[in-house]
Amino acid sequence: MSTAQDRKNLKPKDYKSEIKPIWCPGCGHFSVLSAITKALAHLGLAKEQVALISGIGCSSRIPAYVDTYGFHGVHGRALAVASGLKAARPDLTVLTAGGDGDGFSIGGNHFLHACRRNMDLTYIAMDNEVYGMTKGQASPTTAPDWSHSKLTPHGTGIRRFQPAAIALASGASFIARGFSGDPSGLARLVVEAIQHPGFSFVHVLSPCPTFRPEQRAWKQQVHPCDLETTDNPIDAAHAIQSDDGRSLGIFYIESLPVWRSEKAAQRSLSRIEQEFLV
Amino acid sequence: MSTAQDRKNLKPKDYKSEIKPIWCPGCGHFSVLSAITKALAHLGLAKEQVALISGIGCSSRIPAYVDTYGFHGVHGRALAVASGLKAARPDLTVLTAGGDGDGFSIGGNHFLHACRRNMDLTYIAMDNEVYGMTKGQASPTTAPDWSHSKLTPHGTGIRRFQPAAIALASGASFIARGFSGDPSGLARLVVEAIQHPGFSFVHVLSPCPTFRPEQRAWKQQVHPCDLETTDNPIDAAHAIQSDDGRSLGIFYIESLPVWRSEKAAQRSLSRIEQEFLV
Amino acid sequence: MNHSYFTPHENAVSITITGSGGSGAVTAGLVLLESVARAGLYGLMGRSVGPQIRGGESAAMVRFSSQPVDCPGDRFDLLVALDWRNVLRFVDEIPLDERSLIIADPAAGDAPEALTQSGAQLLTLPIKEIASGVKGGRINMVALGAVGAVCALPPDAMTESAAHTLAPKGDAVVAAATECILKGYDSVAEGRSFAAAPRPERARARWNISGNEASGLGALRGGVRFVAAYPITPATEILEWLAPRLEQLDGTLLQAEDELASVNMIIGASFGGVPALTTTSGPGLSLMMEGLGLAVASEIPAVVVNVMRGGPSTGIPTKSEQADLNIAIYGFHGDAPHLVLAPLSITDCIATTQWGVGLAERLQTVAIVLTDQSLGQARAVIDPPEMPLFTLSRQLADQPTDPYLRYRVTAEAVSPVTAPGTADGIYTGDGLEHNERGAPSSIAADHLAQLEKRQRKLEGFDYGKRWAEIEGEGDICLLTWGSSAGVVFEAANRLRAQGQTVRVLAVRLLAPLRTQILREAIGTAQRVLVVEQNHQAQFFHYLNAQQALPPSAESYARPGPLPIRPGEIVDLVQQGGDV
Amino acid sequence: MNHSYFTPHENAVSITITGSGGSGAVTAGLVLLESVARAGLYGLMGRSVGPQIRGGESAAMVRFSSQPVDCPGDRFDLLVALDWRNVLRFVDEIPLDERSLIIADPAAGDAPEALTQSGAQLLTLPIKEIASGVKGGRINMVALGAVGAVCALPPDAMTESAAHTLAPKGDAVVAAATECILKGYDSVAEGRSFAAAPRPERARARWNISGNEASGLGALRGGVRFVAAYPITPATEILEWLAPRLEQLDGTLLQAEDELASVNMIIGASFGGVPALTTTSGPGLSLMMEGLGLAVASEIPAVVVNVMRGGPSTGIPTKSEQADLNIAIYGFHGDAPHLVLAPLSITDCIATTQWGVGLAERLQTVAIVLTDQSLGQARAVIDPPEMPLFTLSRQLADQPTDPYLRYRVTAEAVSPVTAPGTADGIYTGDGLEHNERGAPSSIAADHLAQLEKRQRKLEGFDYGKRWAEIEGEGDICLLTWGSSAGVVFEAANRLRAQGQTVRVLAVRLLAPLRTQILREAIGTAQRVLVVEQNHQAQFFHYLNAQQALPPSAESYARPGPLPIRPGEIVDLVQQGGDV
Ligand SMILES: Cc1ncc(C[n+]2csc(CCOP(=O)(O)OP(=O)(O)O)c2C)c(N)n1
Ligand SMILES: Cc1ncc(C[n+]2csc(CCOP(=O)(O)OP(=O)(O)O)c2C)c(N)n1
Ligand code: SF4
Ligand code: SF4
Ligand SMILES: [Mg+2]
Ligand SMILES: [Mg+2]
Repeated sequence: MSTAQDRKNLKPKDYKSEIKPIWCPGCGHFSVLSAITKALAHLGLAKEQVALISGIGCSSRIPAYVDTYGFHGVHGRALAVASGLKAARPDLTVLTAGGDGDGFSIGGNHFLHACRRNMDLTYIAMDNEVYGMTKGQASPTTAPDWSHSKLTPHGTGIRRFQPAAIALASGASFIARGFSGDPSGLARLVVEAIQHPGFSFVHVLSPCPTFRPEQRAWKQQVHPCDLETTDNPIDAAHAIQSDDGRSLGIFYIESLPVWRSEKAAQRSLSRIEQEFLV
Repeated sequence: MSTAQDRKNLKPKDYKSEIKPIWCPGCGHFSVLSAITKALAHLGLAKEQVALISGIGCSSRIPAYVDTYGFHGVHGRALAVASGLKAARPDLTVLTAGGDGDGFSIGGNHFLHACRRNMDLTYIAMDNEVYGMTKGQASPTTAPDWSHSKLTPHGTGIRRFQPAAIALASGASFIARGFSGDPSGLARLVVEAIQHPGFSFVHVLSPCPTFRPEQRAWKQQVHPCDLETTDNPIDAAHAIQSDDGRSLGIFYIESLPVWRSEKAAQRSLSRIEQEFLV
Repeated sequence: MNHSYFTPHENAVSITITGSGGSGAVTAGLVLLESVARAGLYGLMGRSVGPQIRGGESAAMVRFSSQPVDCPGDRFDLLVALDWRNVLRFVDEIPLDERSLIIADPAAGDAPEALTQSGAQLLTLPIKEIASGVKGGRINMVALGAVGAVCALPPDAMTESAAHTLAPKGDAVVAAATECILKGYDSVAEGRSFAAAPRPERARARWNISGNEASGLGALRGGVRFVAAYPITPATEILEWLAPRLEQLDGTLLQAEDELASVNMIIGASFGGVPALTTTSGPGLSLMMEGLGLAVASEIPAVVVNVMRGGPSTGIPTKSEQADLNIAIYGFHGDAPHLVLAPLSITDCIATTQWGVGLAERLQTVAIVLTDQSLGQARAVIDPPEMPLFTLSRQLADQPTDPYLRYRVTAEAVSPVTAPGTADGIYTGDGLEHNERGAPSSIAADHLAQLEKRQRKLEGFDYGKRWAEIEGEGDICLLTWGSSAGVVFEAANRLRAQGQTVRVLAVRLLAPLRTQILREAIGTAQRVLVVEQNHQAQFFHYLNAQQALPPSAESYARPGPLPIRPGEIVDLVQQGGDV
Repeated sequence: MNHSYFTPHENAVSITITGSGGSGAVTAGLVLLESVARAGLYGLMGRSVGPQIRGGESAAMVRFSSQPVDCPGDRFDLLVALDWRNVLRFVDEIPLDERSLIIADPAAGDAPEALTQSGAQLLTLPIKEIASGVKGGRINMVALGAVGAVCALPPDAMTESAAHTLAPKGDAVVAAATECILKGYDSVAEGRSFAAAPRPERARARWNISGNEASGLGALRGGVRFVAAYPITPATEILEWLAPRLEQLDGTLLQAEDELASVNMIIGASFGGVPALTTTSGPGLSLMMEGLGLAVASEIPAVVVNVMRGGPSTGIPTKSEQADLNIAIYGFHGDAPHLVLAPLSITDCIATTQWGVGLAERLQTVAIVLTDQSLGQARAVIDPPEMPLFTLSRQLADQPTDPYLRYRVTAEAVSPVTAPGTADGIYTGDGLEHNERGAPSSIAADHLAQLEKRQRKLEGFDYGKRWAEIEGEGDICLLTWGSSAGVVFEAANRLRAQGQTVRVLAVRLLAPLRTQILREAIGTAQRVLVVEQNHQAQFFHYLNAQQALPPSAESYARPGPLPIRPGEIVDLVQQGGDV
């Protein structure tokens, strides 16, 4: 077990594993990886006390690249795995990461309910508005007129999924947006998210240069959000609804009861078994 | 095929089937059934041009009781079945109905995406804040301190799922709330919902006297909503967020592009096959 | 393991109490079952309900004996009708004959012909009148007293049981019930009691437990301390029993948003080192298969208790069937070896669930435990079960080797595993194919090594004798699994009483099948008959798939919702080779 | 059906072109395949890629012949390395020997020992230098010219194919490619071409089609006009091909939020009377099973094309395996009879998918069509397939009888069905068990009647001869299914050439299995060998479950990711009875 002193000396790179990412050159996910390792180093967390959970997608490959406990599950279920882990092992720092397809398409239901449940989890959604791993289909956050997928040659024609708005409506208690092009800023958000007691949602704009080369322009488009962080859901709704989706910062922090496993007066199993006696 | 004249003469009871509901005496779902048949009679819809789709739950038994085409699918997937049907058969009036467990717990993801997709469907969620059919567990809309289920003996401790707020954040274009205790008012909402082009969501408070006898008090608690129907999502968010969950009426109607299947210049299959020729 | 668990029931009595909503038939049944226990006897109670959620008709079916009861009988000795409304719904389920007795109140109208044409005798009693003579009196308790008299059960046992069962309703209710029961006893004329009823014995400690409670208890005994699940009939009672008790054991139960969540939540908890379980029934199991495949591939222990109901699809949710064997064994994509177990009785739900948890933990894999509605929602009076001796658990590596190879191919094919918190045991669990270290790999050699390891750890394990219950020797071999075991054991005993030699082989560990030992156990039996409650003969075909059966083996598969009765099997065997 | 579809390939040539990201190995392979077609030959092209999404190394593998090619060869005649980076990743997949030729540019460094130790000869060419001599020249096109020369393919065929393939990139690219190809031809000295290469023939019309495109085409031919699906490797190309074409046929493709949605969407569309299909691979199929059970129980036609990949769980997504047979056949809860089919080749993806759709429609049930990555993502040059004669469709009742009994038990066990819009055909489809009218029922007789009907409609149907492809007669019977058929047919032909008598039985209709005819087709073969590409011998066990095999039958099951090669089977058979 590493001592607090050892951990103070851990650098971001010490939280990287030896496995080389399969990501394309220039992929935004590299910087999310850096931001996470920076945040872990900043917090000086013991590696073995951290678990990073994901689903399936380019983004979801991230656990193998971080030198903490990790779990690379199936598509869309990362938050469910993370919730079970946190419920059973409240002593751990549990992070969840994955893509917009994983989190908002197939995983949408768990996102809703994880927001409501308000466990002390951090969820980092690496949004590139596309399915990278399956080679470029529209995701829920893709603009309705993006027509570069053969599956939706005229665009989806469907309103974009608004991650922050849904998180707010579902009851998330910490909502922020970061940009992988600014790994230090993102690392700061991740630090705050981890420190927040309850469910913290960090929406990360993380470009996919392979299937969305135009996302290179995000660098120019992002800007700090106008409003101060609020704990008023109506103000937050206002800020998020009128937002262009490219503003960065923490939109909302509310202090809400954190989910915890209920404990009753302890009894032994053999005491419990007495109940069956006639 | 019934003529328009025949249909004018159809009474609500003509839209009821001969199958006797299995519902408990006093169940709110009886009145939802009446409201639906009233609405169909009011609109004079040909029975064979209507399809009512559901999942599993006490509420979801409703298709068998309505004398239109019906489909009683599996738990949580009613909106998916309805979306496939409407996409393939745009000529039909497609209604979807089911409970709060069916729609917001297991079916939450389809709710999100059906709202976004904005097909011309009507979704009637019969909310009794409990799982009736499985004998009384908490649903997503159950208050966090309701402790009458053995599965959550201290209450869920979890924020309630806010159907109207989620519908709005997901992009639904018609959002209303009705009460089964007022079947005529509810019928009027259902008529408007069916007439609305696009996805219309009718959240119905429909008491379960068996597992939530205290819901008999809903009769006294419901009230018309304060604000006029708006097409401004920010105003609607405000109204819905500050709402006590017992206000009735139409919160939001927006005119948005309705999903439709894209059609291209038609080609015969043998023309298409020529593409493979070297 | 040749204990006398399954025994003949010449001296058993079967009673059903029926009534429409609110008549209290089920309450009467529960009191009756408990009084059987207090009288020093054993019993089994099932129930049948109409499609309504509440207020519909219901029937309680109790069978008792001086020896353990593990299945329904062929017929009913006694039908007590609290009223006749909708009783026809149960006609199929309540076989009567000329030796049967019907107790009813003429005030409730005439007995329907569908029942009287059985030739059953009618005993009319003024039940309603008696009840109305007692302040707060209820007909179900009067009827119960009459049952006690006919069955020669001690009145004390019955009034004490009523007092215990009705205590939450207050003293007045208990007092009224007591008076009604005693008046019910008095209403039956001397000499009307069954001559052959099992005689009450000196009371000994007994348990009164349902199959679903028993599965819950097995989970706790196996070490489960995390449960996530989504309600579904007929599995929900496992959760209802577990939720408050897990809290008392520092554990957690979480109601998930759906089955996709619940199965992945238990994987998360189990990855965290905490033995974890979920419960469901057919439709939910279908939704869990992807998650279970992940647990198999990433070698994270995970247990599902699947309480089977009528299928396919939503099917018949409140009735029993053994038709989820196929999905439990074969329902994974890819090659995914895992464990499938099935308890053979209510009592056995305890040990088999516990065993399932222990094996899953020890072998780092998935265990699917198949019980069904007929076990889960029935209650039995049993001997207090011993705590079994086996203790199987995950062998956590506290000090992993350096480098730590999470997926190492070891001699016994179980890889070293750590839990988060272990400093030198960091790894990433993965459902992608991987090398020994856990890094994703699509190399043929890695794939083969991991496939073989996952298979070999299951095939090579020593499961001992618990894999099946084997009784008797003989020319006739009756093979069965799960809840059908009770009825087969009883049929075998009856056949033996008729001079036949019969061996019964009731399989508990369905996968991996102990094929070689099974073949040996069948030996050279002249006639092999495979009994199960489904339409497609799933177990029969599975045994053939494993080449476990002789070519002449016959199948007796019949779907629910009606239970298979011992007489069906006896008749089949007696008919000779033409089933 | 004894057409000469599967033929010997003594005169086939196997070539692989490998290179790291951006080197254009796959483009070169595509042009090579097309030139084979233009030269009047047949060919097959597979590809292998590294784990990277883009920019990783890749290998194109082309085999061509004067007769149709349905499987890879045992070895490669020619390896063209555009560079040596990461080529080691493919070593397992590219067996070379002393008769093989390696073409490489010394400027790219030395050939790795892992390749040269095969004894292959090396032909060095200044590929890079030649390419840099052409404006916009690329090494892959120079290398391609060299391949053309070695294989004696007509230069015209190759330049025309390059022009066609590269046309979207503009004239300059085409011109540069043409020049490079011709210079590549010139770079190979006279006399270095393969003596045994199949000789170009007079050009005839050929199709160039991938297995995934072929499945898409089969769906359209079968009448599918609604598709909902969720992307997954290696099935997505079916959707990519279908999406624009469905629009042209007044149909619809909808990208769903997940597989739970997609399967239920097709049920909705099909309930609406529109033939509907979804596509997926293992993990998605797992998620669809509950929905498919609903389609079985409510008798709504529904078709899934499942393109198998390495399993279990996420497994090896980009590689082939035949390990989803179990889930396809048995993966339902409850007794849920349905259809499972498997195309035997790329060409056969057309007809078998069409047949699956037709059968599902005609029999109101679910059809699961099992293709795999080795078919789906490979391309073949084939003869233009004829439009098959069978036309199967849903028999919609326009004028249902009064009363309309949607679930009536009829003589042929197919119930009358209507679609919304039919005035007298109103009904509620239901996954709850129901009576003939469709009202929910838990009565034993209704359950049995509907279970038997759903089984009988499948068992009793006349599937004709299409259930399997049977070739030859003899003492040795090779049994196989799906994509393994190609390799088994080729192995059989080689064995015959060596004087053995061999029968091949390649099963297309896996469920319901035509057990009786299958047994007859096996006849009295001395040796029966079951070949498939998975670890648990799923087909072998399934055949045993159905008691279709003699006790002496042997299993040859081997998992992916490497393809089974014809020589493996030949060796097995020659080894004698000890596999
Ligand atoms: C059940 C299931 N369905 C589909 C897939 C195929 N699949 C793999 S990753 C992916 C989407 C990835 O997109 P996203 O989550 O946005 O991650 P990105 O690759 O863009 O980082 C899909 C559809 C799968 N693995 N499992
Ligand atoms: C996959 C699956 N999981 C669970 C169930 C069990 N189940 C049936 S209905 C129901 C909940 C019903 O609640 P709701 O939708 O609110 O309807 P209500 O009965 O209250 O009207 C559940 C959990 C099921 N049928 N299928
Ligand atoms: S495809 Fe896109 S998301 Fe995936 S690794 Fe490449 S750049 Fe990143
Ligand atoms: S349980 Fe509740 S919801 Fe279900 S029928 Fe009864 S009253 Fe209605
Ligand atoms: Mg993405
Ligand atoms: Mg409800």
